Order: sequence, then structure tokens, then C-alpha cells
Amino acid sequence: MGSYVPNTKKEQEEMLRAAGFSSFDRLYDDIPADVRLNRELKLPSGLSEMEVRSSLEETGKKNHVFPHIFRGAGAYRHYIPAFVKSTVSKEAFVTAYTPYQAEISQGLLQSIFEYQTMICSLTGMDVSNASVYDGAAAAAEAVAMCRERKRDTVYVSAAVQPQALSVIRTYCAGNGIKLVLVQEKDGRTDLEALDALPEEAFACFYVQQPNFYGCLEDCSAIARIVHNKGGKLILGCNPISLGILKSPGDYGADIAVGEGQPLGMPLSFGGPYLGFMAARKELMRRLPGRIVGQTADIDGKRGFVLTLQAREQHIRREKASSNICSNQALCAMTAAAYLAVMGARGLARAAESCMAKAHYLQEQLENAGCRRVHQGPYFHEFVTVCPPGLSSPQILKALEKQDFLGGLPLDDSRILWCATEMNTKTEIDQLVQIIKEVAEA
Amino acid sequence: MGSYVPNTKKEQEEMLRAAGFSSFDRLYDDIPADVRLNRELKLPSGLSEMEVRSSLEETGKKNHVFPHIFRGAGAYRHYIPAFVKSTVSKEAFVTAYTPYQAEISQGLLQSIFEYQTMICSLTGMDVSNASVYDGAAAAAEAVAMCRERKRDTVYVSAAVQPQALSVIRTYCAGNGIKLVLVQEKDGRTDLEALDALPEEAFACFYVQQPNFYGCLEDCSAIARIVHNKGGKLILGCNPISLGILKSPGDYGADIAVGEGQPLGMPLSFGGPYLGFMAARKELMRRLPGRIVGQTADIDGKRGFVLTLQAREQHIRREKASSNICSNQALCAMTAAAYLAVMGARGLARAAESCMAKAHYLQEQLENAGCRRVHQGPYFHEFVTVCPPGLSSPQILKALEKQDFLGGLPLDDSRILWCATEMNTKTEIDQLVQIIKEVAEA
Amino acid sequence: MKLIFELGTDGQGTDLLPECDVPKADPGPFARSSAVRLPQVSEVELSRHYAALARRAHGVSDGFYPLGSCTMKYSPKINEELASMREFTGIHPLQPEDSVQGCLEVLARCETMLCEITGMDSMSFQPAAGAHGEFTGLLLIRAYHKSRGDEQRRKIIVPDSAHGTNPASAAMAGYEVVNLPSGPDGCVDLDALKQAADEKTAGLMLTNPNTVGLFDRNILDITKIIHDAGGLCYYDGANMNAIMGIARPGDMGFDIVHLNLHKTFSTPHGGGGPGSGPVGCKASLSRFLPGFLPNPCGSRYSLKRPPNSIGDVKAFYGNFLVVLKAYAYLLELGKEGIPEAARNAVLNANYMMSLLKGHFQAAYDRPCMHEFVITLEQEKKTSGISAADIAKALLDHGIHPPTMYFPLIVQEALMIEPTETEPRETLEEAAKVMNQILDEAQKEPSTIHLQPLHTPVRRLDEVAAARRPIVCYEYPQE
Amino acid sequence: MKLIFELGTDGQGTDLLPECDVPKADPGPFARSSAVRLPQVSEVELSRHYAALARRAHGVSDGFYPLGSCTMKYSPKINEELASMREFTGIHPLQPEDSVQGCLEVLARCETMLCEITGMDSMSFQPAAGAHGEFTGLLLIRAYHKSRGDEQRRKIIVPDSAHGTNPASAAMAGYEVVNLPSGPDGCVDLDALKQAADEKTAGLMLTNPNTVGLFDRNILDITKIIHDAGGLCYYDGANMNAIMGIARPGDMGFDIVHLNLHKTFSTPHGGGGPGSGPVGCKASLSRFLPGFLPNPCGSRYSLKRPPNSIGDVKAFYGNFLVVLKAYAYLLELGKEGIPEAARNAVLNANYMMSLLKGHFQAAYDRPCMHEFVITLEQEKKTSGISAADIAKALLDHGIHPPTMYFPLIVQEALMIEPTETEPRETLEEAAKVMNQILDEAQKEPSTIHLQPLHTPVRRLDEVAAARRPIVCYEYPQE
Repeated sequence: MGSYVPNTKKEQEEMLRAAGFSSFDRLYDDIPADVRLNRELKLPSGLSEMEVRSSLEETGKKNHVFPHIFRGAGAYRHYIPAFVKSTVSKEAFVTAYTPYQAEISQGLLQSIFEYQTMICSLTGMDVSNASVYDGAAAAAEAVAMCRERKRDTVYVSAAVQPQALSVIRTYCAGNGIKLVLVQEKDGRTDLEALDALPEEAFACFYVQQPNFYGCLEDCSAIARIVHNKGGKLILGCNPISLGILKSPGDYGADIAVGEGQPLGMPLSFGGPYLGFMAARKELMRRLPGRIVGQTADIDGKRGFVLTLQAREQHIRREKASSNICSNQALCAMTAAAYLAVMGARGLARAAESCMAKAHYLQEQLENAGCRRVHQGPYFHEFVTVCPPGLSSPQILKALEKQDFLGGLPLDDSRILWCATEMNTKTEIDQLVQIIKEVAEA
Repeated sequence: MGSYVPNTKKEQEEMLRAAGFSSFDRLYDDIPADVRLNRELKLPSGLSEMEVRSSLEETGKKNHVFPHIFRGAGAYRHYIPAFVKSTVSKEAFVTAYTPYQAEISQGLLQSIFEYQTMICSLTGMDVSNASVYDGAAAAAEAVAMCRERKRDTVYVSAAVQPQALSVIRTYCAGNGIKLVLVQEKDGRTDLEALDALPEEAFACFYVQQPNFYGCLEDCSAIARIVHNKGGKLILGCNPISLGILKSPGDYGADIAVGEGQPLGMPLSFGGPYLGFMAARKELMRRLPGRIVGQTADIDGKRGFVLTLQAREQHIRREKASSNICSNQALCAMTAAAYLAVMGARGLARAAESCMAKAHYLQEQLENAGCRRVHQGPYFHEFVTVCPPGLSSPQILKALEKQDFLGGLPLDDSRILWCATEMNTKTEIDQLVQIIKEVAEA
Repeated sequence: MKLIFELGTDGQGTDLLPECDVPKADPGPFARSSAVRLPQVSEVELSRHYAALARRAHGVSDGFYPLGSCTMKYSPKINEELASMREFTGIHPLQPEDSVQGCLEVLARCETMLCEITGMDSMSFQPAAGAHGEFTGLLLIRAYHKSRGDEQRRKIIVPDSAHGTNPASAAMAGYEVVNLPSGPDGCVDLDALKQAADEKTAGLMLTNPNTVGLFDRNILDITKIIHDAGGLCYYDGANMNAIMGIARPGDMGFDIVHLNLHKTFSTPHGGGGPGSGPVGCKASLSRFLPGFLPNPCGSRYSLKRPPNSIGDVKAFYGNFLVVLKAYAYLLELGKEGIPEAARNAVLNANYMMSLLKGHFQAAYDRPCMHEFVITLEQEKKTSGISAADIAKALLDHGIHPPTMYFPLIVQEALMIEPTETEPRETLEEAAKVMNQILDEAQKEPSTIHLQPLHTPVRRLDEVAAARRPIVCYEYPQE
Repeated sequence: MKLIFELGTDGQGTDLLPECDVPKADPGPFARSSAVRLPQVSEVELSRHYAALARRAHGVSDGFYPLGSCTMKYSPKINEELASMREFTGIHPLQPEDSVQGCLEVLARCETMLCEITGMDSMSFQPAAGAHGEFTGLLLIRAYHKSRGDEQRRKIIVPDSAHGTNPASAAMAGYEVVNLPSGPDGCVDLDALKQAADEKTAGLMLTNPNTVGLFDRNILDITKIIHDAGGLCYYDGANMNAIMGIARPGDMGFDIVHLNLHKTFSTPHGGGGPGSGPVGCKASLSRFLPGFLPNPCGSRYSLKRPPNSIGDVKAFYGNFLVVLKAYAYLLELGKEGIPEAARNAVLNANYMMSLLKGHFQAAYDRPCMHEFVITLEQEKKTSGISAADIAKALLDHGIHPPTMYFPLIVQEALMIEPTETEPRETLEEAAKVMNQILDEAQKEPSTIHLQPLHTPVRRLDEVAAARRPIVCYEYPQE
């Protein structure tokens, strides 16, 4: 029913004649008969807006929204300030294209410039791009950035998030980069193994802080080792954690990347999310993706433009180092609005709460017989092993029955838990109580 | 915690000194000590945004949103187009005050001018105000408009919505107007009783089309009788019904009023709603409330202003005929956006569907033994009497158990039903099935 | 720009509803003979139309809005989000009580909190705006006297500085208005009041701080004079923002209070409404309140009409979603935030007044409460620069002008209310702009009468608009 | 206007989170030594900041947006509303399958519908944008040849009129790019293609209609030449809007297709993203698709990784909410609406082209598909008026300029794509404005180089921006 074509049949006929066509079919004279689809599409008939709404409401009911979520593993439920939602839903932001025409796109360009600046503050880097598809793609693009003629082997810690690893692997397979995993030891990168790697062909090392198991890596030592080999350190980081933890810049990393979803984006079954990417100044011209820069107009007034486009594919075509030509602009604005409204104080409180709640959760789980698998400091995720006689599925099923989404099962006996500022003490106590009851039953 | 006061303590101190005060207390020197509240307010401590949200989510859970609603009686569930919601939530509309400064308020003023025009089209009247509080208040204001020195008795049909009657009564009591009810007969105004009323002091007659029982009144006959007595006819009307039914103007009414809630406003436990008011040209200067008029600026460009303010209380003070100085601007914009996006075609379809579904519902209820109480045509509401052995509460309780909000119980045996375009045939069949099962049990 | 009626053509528009799934019903002789004339415009054009209208509107989010007596404070975004939850928007006002306990909780708790702030004992949320609340309050006064058989009290005393709605509301409630001249300080003249108050006096309507932004120090004497004469004291809550958490109308001797939730309690104005003007009163008057009030009843609430209720002033329970936003605001601020907001509203007003000193003439040269009035009386005489000139010149600077020509007791008045949600920097910038405008106008008075220059339209001919009113679009003849 | 970092002061801002209700955990040596430097701005100032940014942005809702190759059609509001339902936004991507059946249903049904429209057999939604889809498609080609042990195919043929992303994507996937010169009609030169296609050819990347808006009549010959040489044919779906429901890439001989849901399927662009660039393929290639696909399994769906999957190009299942909006759009249009939209896109382009005739020179003087290219080559030579001049002059008229200087095979190109959601009136007004601009510029060529005059900033110095890049705000030294 709905087609959003405004012109009436009568107008269409008039326009058709005016443009010199005798019928609608004539418009498609260039399409040979044997290529045309000479039948109706096998699709349902169009629905009215009201029907579409009720149809998708029905579909939505087939999902279950857990009120209590203790799962992270790459996607995190945080508090989303009302300001953020109301800001990024403004029609002019939502319906604009990439700001090619700078004079009427200063709002978007400035918002990205502000985003870039905040990402630099957060990561301790000098330059940020306007964002890429997601954290995993950011890691893969960063790896590609580091490849040099004589340095074509990239090393990745085995303790990184599996999705990020998978995407890096795919990208590397595409452009012929050699990828080698560096094993983990007690939930952290094995520094001895890292140290033992050959200098030759060493392009870069990618590791996450905190890593997939929530553990905090000794990034200072890692940076030393990697730099000694002439390689670059790419640090994947959780942006919320940077509210209280040392930044990639503090550790001397060369490139910082990460999944920006925790900065104001809902879980949304995995997307749209946001990949942030920032680097030291020397790497600026190797950074892929859009970058916004400051300049002045002919009256000397400050203004912003897409810049450094010489790097990009529409100029360089097959000589470009990346094909990326969009960003996640609205997600970048979301992240900027989130960081602005939270401020340093708010971000620190979010980070502190995440860490505190995770530690409280871990202590309580320990009491319930779920011991932590790894030693050493962690941020807001950690892995437990189930008590004797209980399996991950048993525990998680029991929790689901009480509307709790428990941690991610890594296997039959290990679970990766996560807590954020959204989890109250009461909720944590309830969760542990449920587990205790299962253990006793 | 949240206070939305931007200035820091330090800034406040500096401002205080700069303004010549030695302490915060000095600001309030004018308030005598014995009038001050020399204690803390007995309120809870301020909460963070996150806590307020979860607190109100908890409160919200104590309400039950019925997915199936068959109740009207003054508040109607209709389809609200997505366009309407996204339009009226624009920040500049939401956060503006009354458009006193016309030069920077053309957006609001034009939207109200457009609203007024659409209300005139809908009602067949010449002039509309910018809206009043709700339909009941509109009826009361209309009654007050009609009072003249020698005509101080107003007549109201007994078949009008009780809330409207109650508000008219309150307003009349305030300003000393005599109010007399005209009895109903078979769910409609008793025309003989109306005809028998004395001409003397007859100010006006207020009746609704459709009336509280959903019945369609013989408004042509009513207009004849009322005008013969030298009185004015105020017609309260359901705006959706005007998509297919004759307008107040068609009947020769002098003033048209109504509850605008069906035009894009959610049920919202009764408010905010919208009172619309329109009249014949001759009554323009007696119309209360804001009115927007077209004019030109000093360059001759078309523009809009609040006009005819000589009627209003800030000029006339105690000589004003009404004290109303605000309107339901955002609700008026909602109604205008609704009418614009629905268009005549859409409004007619809504009205047709309402009427058709109500008639289908009534037939099915008849089959289930719930006979209609009144004769004659109706729009989308009607009254049934319960089958022998069944009471209104029994039927409604059974429906509620299945998540159906049934009609409004008028008493132990009569129920006022309503159907709109939101009710599907399937849903109606289910409802009737539930009743049949109760009857059989 | 075009009117919506000048867009689109016959047959355009979108189909939003499905076809009807049951047989049509025939309206017979009730059917209208021709379709309603409404816009026929595609959704894309409609969306552009309203986007253009929004660009021609100016809200608090577009800049400083020191509109005196209107308390244009920032409306927290979270409150809008909460008020759009379907758990509140999807509730029919006539649902069974058990299914609306959440709504009743909001009303009941909001009532308790606002009673604590005003010093009242109960409150009805039925009135939809300030003026509506005034009317309601006056009906309470009437009902009170009537219940005592004291029906000769036909007069309401209203100071000449009052909001125009006060006398209008009194007249609507059937009262005769006694105009009370203000003293030279804009406050109530006690002697005049003593003279006016007698056995015909039903009550007094007053706001304190008053409309020139000053707190009347004699308030206890004032209310005592009225009470001694057998009248009741009504508090116009439009100016509550200065004193919430600091002083309470109830403690000043007022019997009835209305509040503007859309002013003091931060619910946005929506371009003129919907607002909410709840009326609170002392226990002795509770039984007269309009509408149905939520009564706690064990762990739940039930709706009860007060025994001697004046009836209803509006259908159902008032502008519920507006009340909900105010409730959220109260939860956010709490006992610390409420007085802090008031103090900062007063501080901002005094600071801004101090920044304008030396350029503008304050109508009353003493510390103010939440707002203050400046007068261009001298300027008007000497150089022809009026209050309206200053106001219109501000439009070109993205600042909403102060309230003009109110209160009537001050000539060429501009009434400035910054509110507590403005940062210092905004006040300083606005004061600088105002001072500059005045300086420049004094140097070259002729130019200011032409301003604004950069608004979508320039000064509009209001006289022509009222003389030959065009209040409805006329479609061209076909 | 100010940057966000130039607002507020130390200590300002709002507290949104509660205090922690459990004991703090100490990060020890991992703690950062000083706080992150972020804005400290009150919510009111933030809201004004973003409101001002929005006023300096231009979306489809602000006017005509005929940006060629970008398909700036109207995005129905209902789709935004649906995508904000918590039943979709509140779902963790790693929830148990039983609890995400709604999401899987959306993915599965959307896949089916888009496969029908493209003539493909399966589709992965993992790619987040067109270029991402291209890269994915090329990896499929690679995986295909590799699976056959046919590893000497190192070349991808790309016409010189292609989007810049095509060669870049091919390079990223490790391919050598063979540039194919276009014929005089902007179409593929069959002889050149025959020469280029050989046993080293992995595949061809092509869009049809091509980048000058023409449908290549020889498409079946083209794809046959590639297939005969053992290569695969990749369809760049950027220009799908002209032919959906009319002709299908699958029927033209293409093996792989990517779509831009944010173009053809109406999901809004968000100022550059998020988009969605799903990749569909013929059954023979399905086993290589990336990510996890929803498989029907009785009355429910389960997620399965294709057996020879190339892996992942993004975490999880793509930009799910974007897919959801496209799905809603498909439901709205249905089998009638899809081809109707295409036909009207083509009609609008041809109508607009006819309106510009006589003033502007079409790059190819024949009927076009959804877009057409005009060239200012002559004007540039004779009067110095460039494509950029026309574009910049349009800014003062509230019209977003066409795509400039693309495709590279046309000199001084302006590429105009009106889309089907524009009413006739808008096309006529825009054509009138463009014709007028050209007329006036021809009379007085010097003035146009100074335009725009009325935008928030005027022409910006892009060279300086790139030469001495300032890409991050530097806080002033304290």
C-alpha cells in the first residue's frame, strides 16, 4: 500500500509525456527483454503503516529482553543518558549524507571533529579517524595499517575477543598478511612467548586491555617487547575502562582501537556499533577512513572539512590502503554526546562501578562455589569454573528461568561473567542465591 | 543529586560577591525569619537520572497496558502515525513558550494557523481558536460565550458525556449561569422536551454528535428548534467521525467544540488532551483563548501573530469573558500533524473503520446475547444490556483475565462499548467468544 | 514559506491504515456530502514542512530565554523519555483501579511532595494551567463561604500589579474585583488593604514574591488582615521558583495555592501548553477540591471524590503526563536540589541585574528574588527608545526578549527572569548584548526601530491583523 | 560557533549515575594518573550546542538532495520508531537462540525478500557498508577459485567508470586490478573486455545501470565473456534503485551482489553511517558466506556458519537495526511498491533531465535510468564556470548539490539522482533554480565564484586543511 511515491498517476503521465516517453515501458527500453523480470516479484503485497507496526510488534515479542544481564564478551549494557538518545535522533543528523558539502554540513563536521578530539583524550593518542564499522573491523584495519614491505607478519594475542580475531584473520587472508597467534598463560598474553618471537618481518602485535577474559595485561612490558622488535603495538581497549585505567597512550601504544558500543549504544543484537581508531601523529597519513580537519573559510571564519582525502579510495583507487569510505557517523555522534554528558567525572564513576560490581559479583560467586579460573587483576569481566557436579548450561538455564541472562558459557564448565553499573547489589545477591539453590538441588 | 544548576560552587561565590552579597543567606534578607522554612524539606534526597529511570520503570509496571481495548467514553485509542510522534517531539516546539515574540516564533504561529484552518474545515465553521484545555472545558467555555444579559439559561442534553456535563456545571456555578438538563429518550435528546422549553432566557443548547451513548442525534431538527427560540446551538463532536459524518456547519450549529484527543494523542490516563473550539464568523470576537491571525511584516512578507488580544484577560482583566491565556499548543500541533498526514482519505478510512468495526462488534455481541439498549443509528459506540443471569462486572472481569479491556460499565447490566480501526475482526471474534464462554459457564 | 495548504496536489498523501476487515456500515442521511478539505501532501513534503517550521521556532534549547514570570528553565530530557513510556501513555483513564496503580502512585506521591513544598495539606491536579488553577481556587473560596452560609462575600481583592489572569479568574468565578493599588515599592499598601478588607471580602489573590520580583516583607500582616476580615488568602504560584524549599505559602498564611508545573517544576511549555496548574489547600478546604483524588488504602490507592467537591474543571485527572514529568523532576532534585535551584534562581537574577546596572534603570533598586524589572521610561522620553525596541533588537542576537510591558504599574517595563539553569557565561553574554544595544541606540536612535533585521520575518503589523482578521486559510477558488 | 571544549568550566556537568552500592575495587598500578579530559558542560548548554549543530546540518528533511549515486530518498518515520523498540534494542547478540527468534526472523525474512529482488540464493548481512560488501564479495570470489584449486586467477576487471571503492576493494582482497576503459557511451567496450578476460581473470566488478546512469544493453554478453573465461561476475548494488522489481542482477548473469540498504532500501544515512551492505550470491557460493546465517529449523530459526565460510568481516550479524528498517520498508512497499518506486525513480530522473535541457549539457544525450550526468566542460572552457561553482551556488537555495566530479570519465561532471520520493514540484523548482544560476553566471561569471553567501560558513580552504592538518582540538595552555 505505502510506496512513498508522492506523484499521482495523473502527474506521472504528464511527466512521462513531457520527458518524451509514450508509456512507462518506454523508460526501460534499454533493458533487453530477456533480462527483464517479466513477472511479479514473489513478495507479499505492501502493507499499511499500521499493519507493519503490528507485524513488527509481533516479531518483537518473539525476542526476550532480559531485565538482568550479566553477559558482556564484546557487547555491554550500560546506562544510556536520555540526553544522548534525544540528541542523536534529530532529523537533520539522521537524514544527512556524508558531509561532502562542507558549507551546509558544519554541524556534522564539527560533531565529528569533537568526537575525534574526545577519542584522542580517551586513548591518549594524537589523531583519531571519524570511526569505522565496529571494534573488530577497527582492529583489522589497524593491523593492515602496520604492514610494511619487509614487515608482513602480524601477531595477535590468543586472549583477544574471538570476533576480533576472526575479522583480523579474514582481512589478513584477503591481503596476504601472515597472522600468528601468541599463546596465553593464565588468561593473559604469555610474555615469554611474545619475547621469543623473531624480529624479522614483525609488523605489529595486537592485544586487548582488558582482554577477552577481563584480565588486565601488563601492557608496559608488552610495549617494551614489541618496540624492541621494531614492531608496532595495537592496543584494543574498552572505552569505559579508560575512565579509570591507564590509556594506550600511557603504555606507549602506537595505535588504539576498540568497540565504541559501550558509549551510549544499545545492545541491538550486535549492531550498529562503532569502531574507534586513533594513532600517534606519525601514523596519521596511514590511518584509514574519514578524518575531519579544521580550516577557515574565505572570510577567515573557522570551519571544518573532510580532509587528508589523498589517502582515500576515490582518489587513489586501487592504490588506497583501505576501501573504507563511510563511517558510523551517527554512532560517533552518539559516543561524543555520551562522553560529553557523562564528563570525566561520570565516565570515572561508570568505570569504578563496573569494576566494583564485577569484583563483588566475583566474591559472591566464589562463595557459591564458582571459583575464578585466572589469577591477577581484572576489570569488569572474569571467568569462573562451575562447582563439581554442575555444568555451565545447568547454571545458565536456572538463571534464565528467573529472567537472568548469566555469563557467556565458554565451555561446559567455564563461564565468562560481566557486571556493569546497571547491575545492583540486590540483583547480584539474587543471582548468587539462584546458583546456590541449583547447587543444593 | 541532579539539580541542573550549571554553576559550580566557586562560580556561585564569585557571582554572589559581584552582585554585592556577603553570603547566600543575604539573598533572602527580605524574607522575615518567621516566614522562612528553617528546616530541610521532608522529601527524599535527590536521585541520579539512572535511579529516577528505574524508579519510574518500577512505577510503570504497576499499570497494566491492555493490548485489546474496547472502551471509549471520552478517550479513544486510535492509530498514531509515526510521523506525528516524530514531528511534535522536535525540541524547538517542545521547549518554546507561547509565541509572544512573533518574529522568532513563526514556526509555532504558522502551525497554529494551520491547525485553526483544519479545525474550520473539519467542523464547517469560520473561525477556530488555538485550542483550550480539553473537550469538556471547550464545552464549558462555549456555554459561557453564549450567555447574554437577558439570556442566562443554558440547556444541556442529558445524553452528553458525564465529564463534559460536570465541567459545564462547575463553570456555570462559578459565573451564575442557570443550567437545565434536557432529558433523553431512547439514548437521544428528547426533541419534544427540547421543543417545549421556554424561549425566554434561552442562551444555548449543548448536545453531542455522536452522543455519550454513541447515538447519532437529529441535529438538523435540533438546530431548527434551538434557533427558533433565538438560542445558539453548541455541537460537541467527535473529530474522527467528521471524516464521514455531517459537520456542525452542515447542521447549522453556531459553535462546534470537541475533544481532540483522537487526533493523534495517546490515552495517557486522561491527559494532556485537546479542546477544540470553532464558531461562526459573527461570534469571532466572543471566542475565548488564543487566536492566530495572518498579517505582513514591514517588508510586506506574510507572517502570523497572536491576534484579537483585546478580548483577552491581560488587556481586559476582570472584564474579560474568559481567563484562559494558554492553549494546548503542542497538542494542537499534534492534531494538525495528524490531520495533515492522514489527509481526507485517511480520516475517512479511520472513520469508516470505526463505524464498521463497531457495527460488526454489536452484531456479534447480539449473537452472544448482549442486546443493544437503544434503537437508531450510531457511530462507534453503543450500549448493551447483559444477558439474563450475567452482570456487567462478570463479563468485564472475564474479559480482563484474557487481557481485554471491555466496554465501560454504566451500571450492573449496561455496558458502553467502543470499537476503532485498531480493533481487528479476529480480536472482536475473540472477545465475543470469551463472553459466550462466560455465558455458558 | 508556504502554508501546508499550498503544498501537494489532489490525490497525494500516504495510506496509513489497512482496508477494513469487516463489512462497511452505512451512515445513511448522516453522511457528509463531500470530503473534508485537508492537506494532500506526501510524507516527505510534510516532514520538510515541519522541519522548516521547527527552524522558525525558538525554544530554550536555542538560547537564553529570560522571559519574566514564565520561568523558562531547562527541561531535563529524561523526563520526556519517561513520559513517553507506553506503561503510562497506553492507559485508558477509565480502566479498573487495579490496573492503574502506577498512575495513582505518581499522582499521590507528587501531591505529597508538592504539599510539603507549599505547606498545603492536599492538592488536585485537575487544573490544566495557571489560570485554570486560579479559577479552581476561587471556586474553593466560594464553596467555603457558602458552606458556612456566609454568602454576602462577593469581593476578591487583587493588587494592581497582579497577573491579568487574577481579576479575570475572579470575574469568571462570579466575584467582584477590588483593585488594590501598590505602594511605591511595588508591594501591598497595608493601609489600603485594611480599608478594602471587610465583611464583603471573600478573599485576596496575591503572589509573593510579587510581580516586580520582590518579596513582600509584610506578608504575615497581609494574610492576617484578610483572615481577620473573614476572607481566605489565595497564592498565585507563578513566582514559586524563588522560594521553593526556602519559604512556604502555607507558612505565610495562605489557604490555597496553585502551582505552574510548567514553570517551577520544569515541564516544558510546548509553545503554550499543555501545562498543569494543580491547586493545593489547607485541610479545612480539602473536601471542596475538584475531581477524584488518589487515596491510600492499604498497599494500594483508590480514587475518591472529595465529599463537598466543587465538581470538575476538566475531564479525568488533569494533564497526567505533565504531572509525571514534574514528579520525575522532584525525584531528581530532592530535598537538597529544590532549595538549591531556588537559591540559584535568585542569585542569577541578582547577578544579571548587577551586570545591567549603569546602563539600564531597575524599576526598584534593591535586591530582587527570581526576577527583576527594568524600565525604559526615561529612555523613551529622552531618545524614543522603548522597551519593545530593546526586545526586538535582542532577536537578532538569538536571545529571547524579556517580558515586555508587564507589570502594568511600571512604565516601559522589561521583566527579566534568568532561572537557575543558566550558566554564568550566558548571563554575562546577554548583559553585554543588552548594554551594547542600548549604547548603540543612544548614539543612533533611529536604527533600533528597524530591528530585527535577520529574523525570518521582521516587525509584523499587529494592528492590521486585529482590524481585518484573517484567522483561517482561504483556498483559492478553482 | 564554539566547540564543545570551549563551553562550560571546571566542575560543571550533571551526575547521571548513582553512587556505587558495593565496595570499590582498586585498580592499583593500572589506574590512570589523571582524569580524562572531557567536556564539563551543563545539560542545558549541551542541548543548545547540539541544537545549534543540527541547525547547521542539512538532511533530506531540509530539502531536495539529488546527490548522485547516493539515493537520498525519504526514510519513512515508522521505520525509525520500529528500530527503537526495546524488544530489538535490548537484545544481547550472544543470548540463547530461543530468546532471539524475533531477530532471526527479521534476518531470515529480509534475506528471502532481497534474494528474490536480486535473483540471488542466499545473503549475509554482516557487511556494514557498500565497500565492506565489495570486499566481502571479492573474498567469496577468491574462496570459490581456491576451492577449485584455480589459484592463478589474480586479476579483477574493473571499468574506469566504477566507484573508487571497487578497485580499492579488489586491492584489499589481494587482487590485481585491470582497468577497463569505457566506450563512448559510458558502457563496457566488449572488445576490450574480451581482450582482458583470460585464465588469470578471477572476476568482473560492474554496476548496471552504470555510473553514468545508463543500462548496459550488452549485459548478457558481458557476463558470458567473463563466465567463459572462468571468472565470476560481481554486481555493485549502488545503482539498484532503478531496476528493483524490473530486472535482477541474477538474471543478468551476476554471481554475487551487494546492496546498499542505506540507499535503495531507504534506511537513513546518519551523516555517513551506519549503513548496511549485505552480500548475496548464487547457491554455488553460499557455503563461503561470512558470519552466521539464520536457518529455518521447524518453526524456529537457528544460526549456522556456512561450511566453507570466509570467516567474519564484522563482529556478530551486521548492523541489525539497519536491516530491521530495510525489512520494514520491504513490508511497506511489497511486490507492487518495489517496482513502482523504481519506475518513478527513473521517471523523475528523466523528467528532471528534460527540464535542464537547453541550459545544461547532458553527458550522454539519451534516456537515463535513476540518475544522469551533466557536464560543465564547455562552460568551464568558455566562461570559467565549473561544476563546483554550480554546486556551491545551489547551497544558497537550500538545495543539496549533485555529486561533483564523478564519474571520472566525464569532465566537470554533476551527477543528479532525484529518487522517486520527490514530488514533481520539487524537481521543477530545482531545475528552475539551476537554470537560473547558470543564466546569471553566464551573464556575470565573476559573481558565482564567490557563492555561497548565506551559509553558516563560506567556501572553505581544503588545501590548507590537508597541508597542515588540525584534526584534534588543542586545549589552551593553562
